[in-house]
Amino acid sequence: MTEEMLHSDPAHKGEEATHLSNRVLIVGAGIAGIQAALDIANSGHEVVLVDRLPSVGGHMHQLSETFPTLDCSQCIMTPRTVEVGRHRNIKLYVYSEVEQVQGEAGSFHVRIRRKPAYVRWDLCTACGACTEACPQQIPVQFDRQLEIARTTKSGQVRTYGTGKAIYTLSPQAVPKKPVIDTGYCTWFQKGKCRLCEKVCPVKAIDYEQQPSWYEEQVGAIILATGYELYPLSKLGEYGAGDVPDVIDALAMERLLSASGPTAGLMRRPSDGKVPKEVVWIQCAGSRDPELHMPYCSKICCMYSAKQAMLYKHKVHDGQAFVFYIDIRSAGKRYEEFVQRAMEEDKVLFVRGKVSKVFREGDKVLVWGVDTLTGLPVEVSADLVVLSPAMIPSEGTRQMAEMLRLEVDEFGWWTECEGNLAPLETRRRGIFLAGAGTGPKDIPEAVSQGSGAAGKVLSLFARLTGAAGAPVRPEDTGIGSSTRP
Amino acid sequence: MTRQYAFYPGCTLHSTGAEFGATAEMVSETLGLEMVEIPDWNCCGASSAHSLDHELGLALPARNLFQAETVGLESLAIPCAACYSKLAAAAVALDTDTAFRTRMEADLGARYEGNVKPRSLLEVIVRDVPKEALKAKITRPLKNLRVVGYYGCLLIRPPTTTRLWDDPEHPSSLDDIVDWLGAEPVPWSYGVDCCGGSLTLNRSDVVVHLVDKLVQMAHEAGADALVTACPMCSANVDGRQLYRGGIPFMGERPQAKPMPIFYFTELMALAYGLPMAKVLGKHYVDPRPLLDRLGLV
Amino acid sequence: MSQQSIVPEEGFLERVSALSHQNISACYFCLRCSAGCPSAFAMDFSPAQVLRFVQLGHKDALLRSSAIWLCIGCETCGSRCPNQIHAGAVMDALRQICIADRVPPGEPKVFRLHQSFLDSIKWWGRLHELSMLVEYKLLSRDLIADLDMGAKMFLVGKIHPLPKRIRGVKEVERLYSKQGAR
Amino acid sequence: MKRIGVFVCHCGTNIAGTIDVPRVIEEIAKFPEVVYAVDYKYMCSDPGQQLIRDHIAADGLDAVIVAACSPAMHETTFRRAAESAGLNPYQAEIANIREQSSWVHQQEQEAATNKAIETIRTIVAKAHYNESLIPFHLPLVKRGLVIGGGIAGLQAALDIAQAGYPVVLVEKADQLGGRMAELSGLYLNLDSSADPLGKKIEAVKSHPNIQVLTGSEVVGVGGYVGNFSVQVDKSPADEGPVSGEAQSSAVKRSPPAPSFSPQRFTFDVGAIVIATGYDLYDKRKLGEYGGGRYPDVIDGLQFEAMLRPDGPTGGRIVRPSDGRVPKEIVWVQCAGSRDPELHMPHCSKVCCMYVAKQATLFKQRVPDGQATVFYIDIRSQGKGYEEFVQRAMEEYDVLYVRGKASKVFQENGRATVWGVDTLTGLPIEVEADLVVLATATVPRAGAMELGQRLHVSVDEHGFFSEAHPKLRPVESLTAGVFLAGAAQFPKDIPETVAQASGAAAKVLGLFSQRQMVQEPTIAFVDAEICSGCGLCIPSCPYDARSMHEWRHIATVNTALCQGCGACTMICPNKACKLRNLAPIQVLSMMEAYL
Repeated sequence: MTEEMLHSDPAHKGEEATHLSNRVLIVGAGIAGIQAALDIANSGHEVVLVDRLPSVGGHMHQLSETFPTLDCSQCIMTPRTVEVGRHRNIKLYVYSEVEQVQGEAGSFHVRIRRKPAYVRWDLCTACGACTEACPQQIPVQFDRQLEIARTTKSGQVRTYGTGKAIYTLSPQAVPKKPVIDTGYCTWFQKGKCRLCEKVCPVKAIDYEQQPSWYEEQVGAIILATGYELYPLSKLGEYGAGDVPDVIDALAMERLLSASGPTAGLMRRPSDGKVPKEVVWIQCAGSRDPELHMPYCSKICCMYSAKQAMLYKHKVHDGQAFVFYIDIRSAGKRYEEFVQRAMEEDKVLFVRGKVSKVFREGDKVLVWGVDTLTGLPVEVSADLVVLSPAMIPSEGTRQMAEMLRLEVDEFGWWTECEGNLAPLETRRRGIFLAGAGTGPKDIPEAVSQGSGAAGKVLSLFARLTGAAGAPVRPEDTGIGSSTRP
Repeated sequence: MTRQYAFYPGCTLHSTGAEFGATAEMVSETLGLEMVEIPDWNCCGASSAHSLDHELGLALPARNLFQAETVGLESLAIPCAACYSKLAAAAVALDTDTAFRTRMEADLGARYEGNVKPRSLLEVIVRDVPKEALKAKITRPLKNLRVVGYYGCLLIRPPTTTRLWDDPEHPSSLDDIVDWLGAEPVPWSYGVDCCGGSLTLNRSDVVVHLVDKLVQMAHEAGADALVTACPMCSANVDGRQLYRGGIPFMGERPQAKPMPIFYFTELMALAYGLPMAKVLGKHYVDPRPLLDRLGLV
Repeated sequence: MSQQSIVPEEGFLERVSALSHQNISACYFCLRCSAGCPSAFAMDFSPAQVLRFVQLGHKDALLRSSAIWLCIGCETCGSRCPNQIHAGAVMDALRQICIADRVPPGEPKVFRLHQSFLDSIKWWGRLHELSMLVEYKLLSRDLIADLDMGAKMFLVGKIHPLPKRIRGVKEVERLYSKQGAR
Repeated sequence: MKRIGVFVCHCGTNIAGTIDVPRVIEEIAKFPEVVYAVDYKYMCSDPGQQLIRDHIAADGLDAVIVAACSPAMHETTFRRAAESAGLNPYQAEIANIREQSSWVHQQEQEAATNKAIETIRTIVAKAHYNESLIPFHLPLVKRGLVIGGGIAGLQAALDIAQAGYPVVLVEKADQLGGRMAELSGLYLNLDSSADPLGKKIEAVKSHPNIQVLTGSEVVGVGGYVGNFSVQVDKSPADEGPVSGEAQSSAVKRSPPAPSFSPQRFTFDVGAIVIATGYDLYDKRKLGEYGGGRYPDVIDGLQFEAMLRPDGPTGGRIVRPSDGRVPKEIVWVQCAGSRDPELHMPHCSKVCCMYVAKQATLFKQRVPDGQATVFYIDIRSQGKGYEEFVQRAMEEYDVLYVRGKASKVFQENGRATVWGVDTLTGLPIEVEADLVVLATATVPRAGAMELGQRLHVSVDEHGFFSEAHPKLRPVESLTAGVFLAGAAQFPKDIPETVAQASGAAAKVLGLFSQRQMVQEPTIAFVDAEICSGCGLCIPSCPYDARSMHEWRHIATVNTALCQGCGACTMICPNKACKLRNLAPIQVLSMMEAYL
């Protein structure tokens, strides 16, 4: 069933429906959602952009540098997030979730629930006083709850990169407004403190704040709900997340990032030492139909090569191993990039899936095999980075039920037709973009973001009959193409 | 008309490759190619030098290039494929690796100008002598002689040193000559596969395996003989069909019927009606019965 | 379970790369070299595995291997390698290290022959089969093999009884003395 | 005398944490022309912007300087703020004291503070000479040109047309469909491609907004974004344009050309989508595999043709040499790919999947056949792809052998492939009736030339270069020219279709404007000083400069100029200037620093 068929389908004849809206709801403000939002907003349509987190940017915002150019992720992204934040055609609902959707293409009625931030953002100037004042140290979600031991000069052990119970998501957050994590906040837990309230110069703290609901009328919806990483706890053979020096790839991104918990210093969690032998393990939960996920997560080969490269740039005498099954560097300049990791940065690629990872003393032992020599290999590593399978972001299924849309057995959105309608769903007016339909790298997600925008724009033109300039064949001299 | 070439015979040309030496001289003369042997040349080091010592493997042939420059001719003709590849490699090293060149100049107390181009005798003959001139000298076309061209490893490999004077995967120069001589070049797919030459004395088992395969394939292709430009290949393929490296004089025989192997210059000499009696006697696998049958001697 | 650490021996990869002038790290193991190698069938490690061992720093295993001595230097690998690695040159370098580090060659006879060959050139400037063969036979204690072929060669005058020494033999010697391995 | 207001931003602690803001204020206040200076936590916040508006009015400011983050972040924000307070937006300037002072000098607060002060001083000096500028408005032709009638071009044309804009689709071949039309079944569902493709083609042909020119080539492109003038030559071979009702309607021709010479169309478009697709690497260049030398060594598309019911063999799999049904087929992957030394360095991306598909289809039709695949890495990256390849192995017993084949040759009928046994690492020979080379995917012949005609950059292989590998994958570096499909890099169908819609979105975004707006901060020529030496013409990377027809001076095409300043550097007598970055301004900024 392709898009054309959809439109010839009598069931979908909604062109003359009354009070059509040419606004768009976009669910998810990761790079795909942002791209779609900007393309549509710049074409003069209003966009309602909803994200669960207190700020936009999604996972790309957590990345250190991006392959194959090693551009700093936040640097290339911030102009986009800023533009989203200030665009006159974009209405931002962060810290919010879509609760209900009714209607059909051209007139969807959407209810959005906004979680209480316990801060009145209309008053807040994001001066940061509250966060400074807050006594409650908490692990940082944005940093994958990495806690890195650090021995200070005076000898006592602290930890890097703890956050506060009242926090803004990141330094470059858009919008840059704080929220209170009631799970940690001393006031919500123990009923005392209120320090943030005392220091706030504009009296923006509001412990009584309740969830709020908003109604929006839109003509189309783009689902850019993105991905999560398969939880380490499910990877028993790789330490089940109990070994502090076995971390997942996004944690490594934070560790490598200049804006991360160690400000880009290469330190390992357990004791804050500089790791001299680091092992990357591909397909941790991917390509594993028996135990975990059968599919390939597509991006791991590339980001692992990148991380290994960046690691070697930080620790010149370090040794980087990458255990893999197949190297999948299928993209423009990707092959050359991985080749560079091998040739110039001497990253050692070992072909073979690791059988076991376990802690021994202050080392992490990695047991694998080198299929080329056929020899079993053991690396006693200081740090192990897993590339867990990508999985659909939490709540995708529930949203699918609410929208009466299909997801596959793993929870990825199902496209209208895999080859020729990858951006459409079976419901007219609802489109897909980014990793919500399955693992994708950034350029692909961005293409899809723009693609979904294109779908929406031409849908609106059809619905509202708002065509551009009439077709005048004589303009081209190619002969008539007007129809009776 | 005569063309002049500096000439590097190489050690084997008057010993294990005597057939090549004799006929190479006769044929060059007949074609009016004047070969000026370079003074006091030394062994190129063959596969042994580079096997044990990278730089020695370049230094030995390099000295011959220095010697060649004293002759003052731009082309250095080299019959032996092995010698050719070593000298070609040395030439590349001298051209590209300045450190190496300076070391050599110091050792030999001479400057290297790099104005002598090492070329295989085969290349010289197929590329420099017009086809017509080659055919003009034929007195006895090699009718009904079916041969496979056996180029071996070192004649056109690696392309980086031989600089692609013939296609490294599908060379044609030997087949062309054979064709011009009136014989029938038989297509086969093993022309550039190795015969194991350098292991012939110390791992004859490996070599026998490779040689048998080559000969067997030549039979399957329907050939009467092989033609080559490499003394190592020749001595190896020729000798190892009869002498299997087992207990001497037990006359252990190969599966396949022994097949003669010629140097391309031998076939040319035959076609030109030059005196071949002594030369043909030097083969291990005697080619004379075959040539008799075809009325070529 | 018998595991062995694959932490590369310090600098082995670098040493081999330098000696062979090959960027061994560039190998992504398409195995094409092994696929085309004429003597791989007789080797204990295939050419690709040799490159791998170099990467992994399995020095001892490599220097004791027969593979490095069974390479014929036919350049099939080097001519077809997508990353322009000449495995032959790597084999050369490994033999050279083997000698320098006084490791007993995995294929003594192969080593002996090369040795005798080079001695002959050192003495005479050119190869003199007879003296070379005699030395080899004595060194390798492999006296009888190929006597029949030798005899034939002698009969058809392919082996000359007396060697000729070239004038520049001193120069040739100098080339030797310069070099490490001998 | 100007009346300049300076607004210093704390950016929370980002700036104020390092820089002594009060001291900065106190220093600035002393600068000439600075009539007002103030600091605030977040200038970009609404109260911050309001502060600026209020003081423009209250203090009658005619220039505003915001000392804050990089102009890339908020220049637009503050220019809008200034504008809304009735000030010409180009009188608002940014002094970057975050990225260039506080962030990079966190350890040396004293120095950072001084640097901030100096930075602001230079901007004050610049502001003194700033003129009030008005953006240019240029006409915009709301018609699209799509080059290439493959699936990418079809999808892009359709999306643009359905949004109500006219599109001209130019295809070199005589029919639409491109490479997809040459394919048999598609992975994953193995459905024939003919059906869905046919629907797309029909939708395009019958769409009133689309004019299709088959057998045609773009021979010339002039102009710039919003106003390209295009020349297309249509080979006489095929009659008349295919579009809407075009076949029936009278076809306008300019000029009525004799049938043997191509017919030339010239028309204007506002945006261009390049969708020229790919070719396969010439298998004759693969000597080691005997490409072009042996009859039964064929490439991927030749095998697709055999699988197609409408193909030359009517869907029968047969050996070209003797027409027998092959029992053993070997696929050789990376034939010319991943081979920087001998062939192409890149991975061709689609081979792993189509080979698995071809092997599956072969086994479906010849159940007792043997399929063997030589590969280096299996790259089944896509939804359901991994499972698809697994099925080929498990259900169809396709034998995957890891290792690049070393040599392929054919003798008395049988083809032989030399490879390696993955486990032992030792050489093996595989006999085959047919060998399929998965040859590298390369750009269409002529891509380089087209790139030159369009002033669009291509990489060393001829793939069109995207504006940014991460965030601008469907845009070229040339404004108004967009990319779709394998012309940019090998892609499979879903990726191509998505990218095509993306390119369409960019076109629609462009067309949604009433007219083109062009930044006024560009180069101009001082006619008094220009000596007409013409040096600036080649120096301009955007072809924005030319000589005046009759006055002997250089002129600037305001639509093309990007204000890069190359001309101002090369001009021997400084007749080339950039608006609001004139030599005098640069010099005075220097002075302010020293």
